[in-house]
Amino acid sequence: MDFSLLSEALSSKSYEKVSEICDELMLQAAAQGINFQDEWPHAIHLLGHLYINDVNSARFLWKSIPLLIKENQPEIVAVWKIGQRLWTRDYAGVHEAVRGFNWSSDVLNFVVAFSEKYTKKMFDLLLSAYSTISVADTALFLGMSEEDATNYALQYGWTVDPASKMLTVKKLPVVREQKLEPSKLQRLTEYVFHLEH
Amino acid sequence: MEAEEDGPTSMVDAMSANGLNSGEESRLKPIISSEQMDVEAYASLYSGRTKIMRLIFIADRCGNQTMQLEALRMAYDEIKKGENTQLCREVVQKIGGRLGPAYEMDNDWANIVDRRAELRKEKLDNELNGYRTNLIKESIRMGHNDFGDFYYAHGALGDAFKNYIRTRDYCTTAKHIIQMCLNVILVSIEMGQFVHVANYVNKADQNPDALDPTTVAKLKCAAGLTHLEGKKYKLAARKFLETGIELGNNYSEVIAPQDVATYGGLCALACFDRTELKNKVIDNVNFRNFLELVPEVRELIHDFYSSRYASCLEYLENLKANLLLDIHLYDHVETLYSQIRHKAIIQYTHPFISVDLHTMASAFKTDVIGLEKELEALITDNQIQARIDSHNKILYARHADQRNATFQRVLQTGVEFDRDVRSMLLRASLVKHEYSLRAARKI
Amino acid sequence: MDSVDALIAQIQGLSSSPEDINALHTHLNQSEELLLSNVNRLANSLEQLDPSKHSLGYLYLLEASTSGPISREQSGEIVRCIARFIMTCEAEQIRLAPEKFLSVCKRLKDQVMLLQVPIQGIAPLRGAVHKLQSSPEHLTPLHPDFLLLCIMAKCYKAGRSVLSDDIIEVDQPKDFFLYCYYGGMIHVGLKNFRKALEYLHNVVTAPMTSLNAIAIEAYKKYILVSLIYSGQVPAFPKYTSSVAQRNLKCYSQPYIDLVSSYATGKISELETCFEANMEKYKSDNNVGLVKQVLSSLSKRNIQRLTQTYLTLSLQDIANLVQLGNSKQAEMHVLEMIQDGEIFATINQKDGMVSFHEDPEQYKSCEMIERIDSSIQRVMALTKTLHAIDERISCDPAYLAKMGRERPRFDLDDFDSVPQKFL
Amino acid sequence: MSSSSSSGLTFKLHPLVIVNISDHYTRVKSQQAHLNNGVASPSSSHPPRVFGCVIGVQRGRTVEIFNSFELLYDPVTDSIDRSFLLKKQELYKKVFPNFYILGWYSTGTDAQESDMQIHKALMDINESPVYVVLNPSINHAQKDLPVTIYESELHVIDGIPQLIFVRSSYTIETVEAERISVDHVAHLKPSDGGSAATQLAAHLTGTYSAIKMLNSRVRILHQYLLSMQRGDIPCDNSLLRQVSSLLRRLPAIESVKFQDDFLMEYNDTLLMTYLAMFTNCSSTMNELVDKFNTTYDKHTRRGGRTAFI
Repeated sequence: MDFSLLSEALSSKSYEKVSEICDELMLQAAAQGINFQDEWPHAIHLLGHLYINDVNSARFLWKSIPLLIKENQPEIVAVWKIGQRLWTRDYAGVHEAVRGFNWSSDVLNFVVAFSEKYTKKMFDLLLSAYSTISVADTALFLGMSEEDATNYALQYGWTVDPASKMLTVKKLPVVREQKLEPSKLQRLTEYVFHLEH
Repeated sequence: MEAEEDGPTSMVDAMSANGLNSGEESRLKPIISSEQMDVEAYASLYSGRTKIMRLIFIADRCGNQTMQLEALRMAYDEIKKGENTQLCREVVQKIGGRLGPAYEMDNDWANIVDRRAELRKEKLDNELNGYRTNLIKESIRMGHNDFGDFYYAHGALGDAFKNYIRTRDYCTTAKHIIQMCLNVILVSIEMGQFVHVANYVNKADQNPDALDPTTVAKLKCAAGLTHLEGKKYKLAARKFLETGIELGNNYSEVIAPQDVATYGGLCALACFDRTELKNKVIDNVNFRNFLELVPEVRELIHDFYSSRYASCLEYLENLKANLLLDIHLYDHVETLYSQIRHKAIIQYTHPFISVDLHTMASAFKTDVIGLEKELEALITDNQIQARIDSHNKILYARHADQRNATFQRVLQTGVEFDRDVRSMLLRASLVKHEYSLRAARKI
Repeated sequence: MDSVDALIAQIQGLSSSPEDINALHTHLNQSEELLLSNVNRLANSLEQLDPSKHSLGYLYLLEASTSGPISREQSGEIVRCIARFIMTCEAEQIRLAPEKFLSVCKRLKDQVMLLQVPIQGIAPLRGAVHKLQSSPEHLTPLHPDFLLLCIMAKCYKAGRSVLSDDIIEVDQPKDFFLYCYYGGMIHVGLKNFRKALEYLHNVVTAPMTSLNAIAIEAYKKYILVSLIYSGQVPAFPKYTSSVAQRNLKCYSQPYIDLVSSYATGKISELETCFEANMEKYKSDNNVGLVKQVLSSLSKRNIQRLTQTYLTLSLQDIANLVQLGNSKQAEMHVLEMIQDGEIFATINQKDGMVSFHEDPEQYKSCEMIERIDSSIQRVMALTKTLHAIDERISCDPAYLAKMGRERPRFDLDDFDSVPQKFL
Repeated sequence: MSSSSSSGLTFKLHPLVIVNISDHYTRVKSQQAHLNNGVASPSSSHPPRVFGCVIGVQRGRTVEIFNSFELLYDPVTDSIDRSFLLKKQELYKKVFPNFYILGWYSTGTDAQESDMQIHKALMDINESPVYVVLNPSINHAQKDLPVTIYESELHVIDGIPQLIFVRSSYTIETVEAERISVDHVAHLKPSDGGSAATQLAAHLTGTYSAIKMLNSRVRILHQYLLSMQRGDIPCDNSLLRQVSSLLRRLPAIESVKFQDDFLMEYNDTLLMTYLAMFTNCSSTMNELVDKFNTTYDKHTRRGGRTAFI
């Protein structure tokens, strides 16, 4: 099996490509009749799905991994634990699952990257879904201590009410760069012409 | 006698109607009809069979012993004036001796009446046979008509109906046709067969030359009742509103002019929009005459129109008990009331950008929680375009963004269109396949 | 020289130019008996051929050599061999003998199913589909097999590569039914309910003269997916075959019950219905979907609230939607915000939720891209329609009918001639 | 030869006749070119002549030419096919019983000497025929219609009485239906699909040239200012003020507000286009479905059409 593409993606930290690469590689390996299951990097593959938030595919992959392999490789089970928490929307549990295993060196970087991305995502979610939220909940969502979480939020201009231990969310105005290519106008002209004929 | 009964009521009306501040005054003055129904006054509005039936209806439903016995007593007295012994027995049974010996079954009377009826029937039979052999059209018609009257008086409505229908073939003038129609309509209403009512109203309307204003008014009432029964309240409202004042007390065997006011007024409130209400009810000089007879209805319509909903609803609440005892309206009271209430709520919210629910709740004699529920239902039903701020208890009007809505619709339609075209092509492919298979088999 | 060797030599000699290959094709058809009588020797002879160059000859030999019963020991090798052939063969050549190719592919599918390694067949069959189909709009008999393998191997994503093509040409109704049914299942697995609905809808409304099991199963799933996706099940469109309209509902009573209890909007009623028909759902393998229907009801109820309320306390939401407590309501709302199903902000301090309108303003470059691509699609669709229209305008069957319907030639006929023949 | 007529007749010519002659000529010409198929034959170098009859009514001193039909011409004998003419005349008599043959038409720059032969040959049908000549060569300088009507008059020239062609004046007369259809035909151009597309193209071209013009003017200003900055041209304050006020009127495309409005407008337009596209598409589909139902309609339609869409 040729894992060069995969290792390249991992080393260049292009984690979002991992799941696709693994999927295709798996099909090719299978087609050649190679008994790939034993040496397959299931943990990485699962993480790859989780990284792009495709819990669904991770779940299917998990279901197709032979029992024996699951038993022999606790790391796979640990990765799936993260997936499970994501699946059940146990927001705080994800952080626990990330912390709850002593990851091997191959996987560690990937897990850290995932965790960072997840924390960021959670913060964005809080930003969009809450106007006020308790410090305790914030800490749970972000997987930090209450103090860290408060400081993290303060960085983004949130305010804290020490009495009620409530954070007031500061919404950021969403500014999106809108740039219209002149070629679009060209295309519009073509459409109108298409209709006239 | 009936005219006397009417007198005082209309005088009270006239006073309040002519008063300068009539609206204000009437709003302040307590509403009279909350007291128990005056059965006697009510009964005096009607005559014939409907009077008896209405009294029995009240007795069955009022749930009040004094009133029940009062109604039954009057019904008994009324029956004794007529010849319907069967009905008499039923009423006596309902009375059950509670009114003393004077209201037991009078068997002597019954026997005499029945015997007399037997003889009369025989006589009519012979007469009719005679006419038949002589083929005198007019006499045959009269014969059947007499039979109809006879059966009607004895409570055999089915036979009465048949005989009135039979006169149809012997009608020679438009007047006869009208008479036949009115008879059939009368019996059909008593039987609750409103399909026939509608048919014969139409038939009568086809002879406009023979219609005098009173008959026109009668026909309108009959049509109105039919629509009411069929829950077509808007159409019912129109018919009652068109009923001419010539009706007077001429149709007391079916309906009283007071009923026209009540039925028409309530149906109109439930179904008309503001302009229609103004043009067809409030500014309707003819209908105003009817409304004068039932000042409560008049007042509540005016209250509704001038957005004094609390007062309007109060009137309605007070009327409710009596309306539930009305043989025609009872089944529709709840529906009409809830429609009127919805209309009121919708109209109340309409001009505002935001409405304080507390204020609104007091205007509608309810609490905020209940009002929220009502509003929720109306919003879900898309009758009110607004959203509730449950936190601050304020209702905010929602102004749909047409542009956004258009975008949404177009994009949605586009996706559906794309899908439909492709699935059409697929089906086409399958049909074609099947077709060529069949063609191949044929060869 | 032995006749098999001679054939091999011929294959080697006649595999370059199209004329040669046509000649070879005829020759191969005549040699079928020879091949069948030498089945055992063929495996060795195959080694002398290059599947990418001598595709047609290789195909005939391979087909013949695998036609007999296959033992368990052999089957691993045979699967590998077929897989290698499919991946490397020349599309032009194998399309000359589609039945042979199909038979080889079917054998591959049967073997991987037998060996319980469906994943092994996915990549080869994907290649086979692309090589066999004349255009991406064409449905081959391999489509359903490929999708089945994807489902069996739980590689739902792999199925997407084939499903993304818009099929409009069908040869075999059975292929079509299976293709749409499996396609629907794959999209259900990927939680792409809109697409799933489209596929299942195609099965349910397909023209049919007698009811088939696929349609019944598809209808059950159609009901469930409809509830999840839109909260209601639309009536049969009028083009649905009368067979389906009359009978499908009788076969799916537990599901119809579900629809009516869903319509009440009450979780408890829906749950009662679920409990009552549990066994049926289980035997239909639909429990997972039914559970998703259940959880969609709360969401739908919350969505309905957003139409009515600007603000609402979490406790009220919990009461109105029949959720345990306000925390659960909060989690539900949060989930829906995350999935973009509602627009709202939670205020934990007051325990209130404010609902907002969709912030989409329809004035962004993203929207332009979206409409742009939709326009392109419609244009492509119009083009396809025009092409089919022209084909049917020249179809003898159509012209014959036209002639019969209008025996006399009148001048108006000129108007119905398509003007874009230029 | 071309002195004006003294008969005092009034001629009214309908445009249909002109269109007919023009059509006849164009058709024959293109057929001829097609027949020769690129081979340079002498006949293709000079334009063909076409012949036909003009028909209409004469009321008193007013001659109204309504219509025309074509005639066969034999170039060898320089005469027209008599039997064909009579047959045509009979046919037209059936369709237009009120019309009579008033004369004939041909093409060319002027009436020719040889034309008198044909003219005389027609005199047994109409004792004083008219001759309509259409000049097919396009002369842009000329504003009048390239149509001339001749009458024949007997003149004594050099002592011998001779028939000669004399010009008659005419007016164009038309009726409503004819006007509309001729107008329609006149606006058709073979090069494009319909008038709408042409209008669009014209509109776009107009906008394009306006923008191009604006662009070049602004560029000139720019160059002028540059030169002024370099000191090549003396500084002119009043001119600079004008330039400045002009520039302020140019749209400020870079502003946020503009971007916003522009995107909004663009989206709206795109949406309209989209709507139009699938309306268009659905009409195509309807057509197809109709045809398909005709072709594959099941079992000869019991209970109406079994539509499959």
